[in-house]
Amino acid sequence: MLGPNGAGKTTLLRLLAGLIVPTLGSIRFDGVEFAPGNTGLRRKIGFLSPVDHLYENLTVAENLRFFAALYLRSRDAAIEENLAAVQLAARQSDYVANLSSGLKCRLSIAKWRLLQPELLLLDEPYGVLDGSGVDLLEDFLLAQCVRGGIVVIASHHVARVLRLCNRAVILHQGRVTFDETKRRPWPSFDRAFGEFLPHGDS
Amino acid sequence: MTLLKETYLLLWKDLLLELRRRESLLTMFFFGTLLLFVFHFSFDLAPDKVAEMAPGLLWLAFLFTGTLGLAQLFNAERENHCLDALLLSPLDRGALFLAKTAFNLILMLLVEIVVIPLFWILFNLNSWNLLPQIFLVSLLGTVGFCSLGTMMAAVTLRARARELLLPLVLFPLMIPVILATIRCMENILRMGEFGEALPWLRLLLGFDVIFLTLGVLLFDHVIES
Amino acid sequence: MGAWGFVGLAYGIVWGIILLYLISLKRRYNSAQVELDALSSVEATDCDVKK
Amino acid sequence: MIEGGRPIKKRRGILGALALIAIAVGLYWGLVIAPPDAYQGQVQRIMYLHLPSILTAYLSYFLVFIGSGMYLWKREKRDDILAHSAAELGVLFTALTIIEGSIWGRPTWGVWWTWDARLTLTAILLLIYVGYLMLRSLIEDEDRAAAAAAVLGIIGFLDIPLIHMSVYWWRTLHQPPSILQPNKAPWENVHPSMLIALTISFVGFLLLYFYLLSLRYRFGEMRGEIKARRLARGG
Repeated sequence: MLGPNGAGKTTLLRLLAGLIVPTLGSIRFDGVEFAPGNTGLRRKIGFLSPVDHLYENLTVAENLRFFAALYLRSRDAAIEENLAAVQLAARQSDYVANLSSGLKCRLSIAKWRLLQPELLLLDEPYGVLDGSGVDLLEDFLLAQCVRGGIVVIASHHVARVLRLCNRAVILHQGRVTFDETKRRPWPSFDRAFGEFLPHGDS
Repeated sequence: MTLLKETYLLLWKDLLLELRRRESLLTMFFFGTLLLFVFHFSFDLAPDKVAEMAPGLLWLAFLFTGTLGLAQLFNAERENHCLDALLLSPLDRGALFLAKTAFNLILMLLVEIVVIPLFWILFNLNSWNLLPQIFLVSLLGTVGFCSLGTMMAAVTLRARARELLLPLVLFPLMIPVILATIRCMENILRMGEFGEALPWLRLLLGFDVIFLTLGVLLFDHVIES
Repeated sequence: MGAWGFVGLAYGIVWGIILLYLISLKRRYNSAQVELDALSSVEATDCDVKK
Repeated sequence: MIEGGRPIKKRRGILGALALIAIAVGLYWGLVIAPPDAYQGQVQRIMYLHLPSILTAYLSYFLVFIGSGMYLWKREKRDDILAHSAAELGVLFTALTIIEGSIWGRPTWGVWWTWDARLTLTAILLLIYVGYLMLRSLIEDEDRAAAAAAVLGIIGFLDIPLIHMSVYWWRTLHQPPSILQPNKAPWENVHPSMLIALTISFVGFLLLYFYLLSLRYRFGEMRGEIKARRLARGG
């Protein structure tokens, strides 16, 4: 999902995540309408946002254990394994408050890697990640798609996102102005997206 | 029952956070004791009048201490938009309500367990044998306060000046509990048992049941973002 | 003040307040009406411009 | 979205006229034709104001309850506007009830305010619904304010019987109702024309109430319309 600032990307993501109730129209997931009541649907939806949705005063492991119990209702969630995957195993008993924003983002990735939602929504995930973090994120997203899940990324890193996804949607002032599946070459996308590129970018 | 399991899970998280941050319990405890001293200075309590005034003073102290707790009830959820994290999860909103009510209830009971005997000492009342009944009434009143209080804390969660708005919205609704607990305590202090205050006790029980169930049912609409 | 004084006082205050409320409501109503007409006329000109 | 502007405006005009007539007749009947009460003399005439206004206040709180319940169920804007309008009118009529009660109390009990069960209860209702209006004004986001107010509207209404019981028990335990306090319904041993005066002024109050309600509702609708259009244009 691409588009200038204030185009409504985050709002659309929050709508898809069921955090906001639409005033007009309705949101369906696998044909099931999103009513505030049915919590079953929420198990399938993940939302990774720059605001990390983690408890500052709980440790890294406690956060994962808490969300695992909340989502999977199971005690023995693979916490160590997921932490190792994001190179956070060493920081297991540190408080989240002491982590840098990059590490917090990695912990969020570990969290959704653990919870394995069917639909994963990401709001500007590349913001704070370093090189290895970006590789880690993209491997996770690819694994998510291989597993049959859906990934929706709202981002400004056009080049990276285009390489990863197979469909592009452009939002402008709250309206979807472009929605096509990817193909080589892609003149219609370049035309549609041209006006939003900063000068000098090709 | 998943509702209770989820409630227990959320309560565990809140209690753990409280142990770590030690933000609410101590402030509520010292505030409660402070109020006792303030009452002592503001009313020239002749010994015989104290037994009559005691329930009112005690409940006034618990009311304000409880409001302090309610004002901070959702603080943990304020950092990093954790409330959104909970709303995203397949959590039954009623469980969130019960967990928050239980959390504030535990804090208030811990304060009451210390403040009531302290009140007996400070105001040198001699009816120590009546404490169990006093605690029972206080427990019922606190359950009523916490259930309706948690609802109102959630209702005013996104309002400006929410610390002022919370007591303004909550206290008029609490009048049945205030009157009932004070009447019951007075009867216990005066006659050693409920006697005449039995209808008040039933009112108190009714209030608790009504607003606990109402809270579980309506919390979904209160807390949606 | 005699009994009639109190009756007069009660009726006077009550109907006075109701009248004040009615006037304030009417004023709010009319200002909203004016604003609404203004908005819809502006929108009308918008459509002409777009056409 | 605003359907049938013309006919509703006309019907509201008729409603307003009818209300005016009923109030005028009620006033005339209550102040002139009906005889003074054997016990309280002329002061009893305030009752023709007091009872209708307290009943309209209770009607308002019931409408707030219904509007709130419907809003939470269907999430339609009109139920929210109904609840908000009814709450505003409820506060108005409750305030009037208190003013009448205290003016009536002055000659009867010699004080402007006594902790009489009925007066206390009305004052508590006023506090609850003033809190309701404050809550609405202090939440910026329209939908959140509506949802929060709806919950308060439901809880507030369901609490009224409990408050009613506790205030009356508290009152009767403390100070047995004085002889002068008319706790028996005034229409028990009452002159028929008094009864007529009461019913006419009650009808007048009801018509007036629905006139004001429809006016305030329409105003609420227009305000919502203005906000929506401004949002659409500015968005």
